[in-house]
Amino acid sequence: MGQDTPELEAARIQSQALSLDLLLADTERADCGALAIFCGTVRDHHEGKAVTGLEYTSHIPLAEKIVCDVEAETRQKFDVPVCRVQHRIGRLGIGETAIIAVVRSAHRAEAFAALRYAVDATKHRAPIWKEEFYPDGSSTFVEGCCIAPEGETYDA
Amino acid sequence: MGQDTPELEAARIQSQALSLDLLLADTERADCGALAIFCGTVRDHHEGKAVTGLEYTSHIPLAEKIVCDVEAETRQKFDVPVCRVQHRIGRLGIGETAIIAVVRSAHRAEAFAALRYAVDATKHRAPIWKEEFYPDGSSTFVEGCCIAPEGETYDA
Amino acid sequence: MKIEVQFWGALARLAGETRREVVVEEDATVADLMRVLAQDASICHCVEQCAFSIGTDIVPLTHTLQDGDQLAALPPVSGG
Amino acid sequence: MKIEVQFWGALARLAGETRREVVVEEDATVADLMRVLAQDASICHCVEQCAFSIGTDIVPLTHTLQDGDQLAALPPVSGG
Repeated sequence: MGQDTPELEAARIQSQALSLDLLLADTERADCGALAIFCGTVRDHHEGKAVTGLEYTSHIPLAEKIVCDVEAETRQKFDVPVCRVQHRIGRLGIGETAIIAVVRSAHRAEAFAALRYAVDATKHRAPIWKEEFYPDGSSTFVEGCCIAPEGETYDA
Repeated sequence: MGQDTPELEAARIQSQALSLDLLLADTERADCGALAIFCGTVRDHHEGKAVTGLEYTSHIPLAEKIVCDVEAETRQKFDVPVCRVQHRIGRLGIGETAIIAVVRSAHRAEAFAALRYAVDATKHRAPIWKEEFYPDGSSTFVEGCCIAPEGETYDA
Repeated sequence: MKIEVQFWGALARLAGETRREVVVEEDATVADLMRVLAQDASICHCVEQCAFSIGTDIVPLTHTLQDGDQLAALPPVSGG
Repeated sequence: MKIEVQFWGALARLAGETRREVVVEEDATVADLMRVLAQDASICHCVEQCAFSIGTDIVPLTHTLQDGDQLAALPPVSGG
């Protein structure tokens, strides 16, 4: 598991509901005392406006590659044996899980740091777009981070 | 939920197996887009020695009070609506969960910071003691953090 | 040369389509393609913030295109 | 005065018991109790690192004891 056989693992970008239980079962390790998890769920408001749901779209092959890159970077940078990120696409209701990240390591300090890095890097780099839906039926794409090699992040 | 009715919530110090699913169900909030979780599990080694299991003992009434204090401090300090910590006591095998901490907040940055604070503070302040068991049948209490008001932490 | 550009995210909404065939000069680069796309005022601002990929590789603005290339125009991302 | 002290964690193992009755002078403080306990060489080092609680309150070394008080001696903690 982990870095040894990434090609056999579940998809990083999924249209079905994300399962934390499955991801935990898939990454179990007896040598890791620390497990840090982040779940990003759809909340009922954003910047003061009520939100009824989201739709995520993604350039899936590129997003799969970039999330795999982020996982590998995270494992190397923080020396943690396990880092996995999954992102859901399609239409999501309030409370549904959009992203799960899991880090396992021997000790907790590097687990916390690695988890934060993996989540931030996925959000900033994976080609995934979020459209917010409002009670009046309107919607808008949420402003995001420029991923052009020459570009600058204009909204984190 | 959360800070409103702490007196109705599950015990912070438990001898039964900790359930992440129950704790997540117990803390669900539509206004929180970020969920950060830490689980500390029993690992099969410590400082180069193989470990076969652990036994945690606790001054339960004092530990309950201190963990509640840590939760309240964390909510206030990081302005997060939900922070919960549970610690298991008794004999635990490899891979079993000793501590769970859950933070929910609107955004992820404060969730990460609050989670780390809550776990560190619980480990440094709650009157809980860990005895490690080794393959040869011997055991030892793990060195810890002095909690005397005048004392100093001599091992984090 | 004919280049096919896929539009993603808000760019597809602004363009009113998910792909567009664009004609560029011989030896044009990604920057040249971007300039052609930016002539459409409805997508001009968004195109300037896009990354471009071929297959699963993000390509720099200096990358030279070939006839028939298929590129994805990737506006600022907002996952999570 | 008679004070009952509960031993926790490694302290109980070192002492070979989980509670001990200790006699201290009238108006003795927690610091005085600690000095009496530290006369037992088997627990001396550990006692010096202990916090003391009465009920669910950790009490400072300056706290004045009363006859019959029950204290918990809490060695360095190692939860998690």
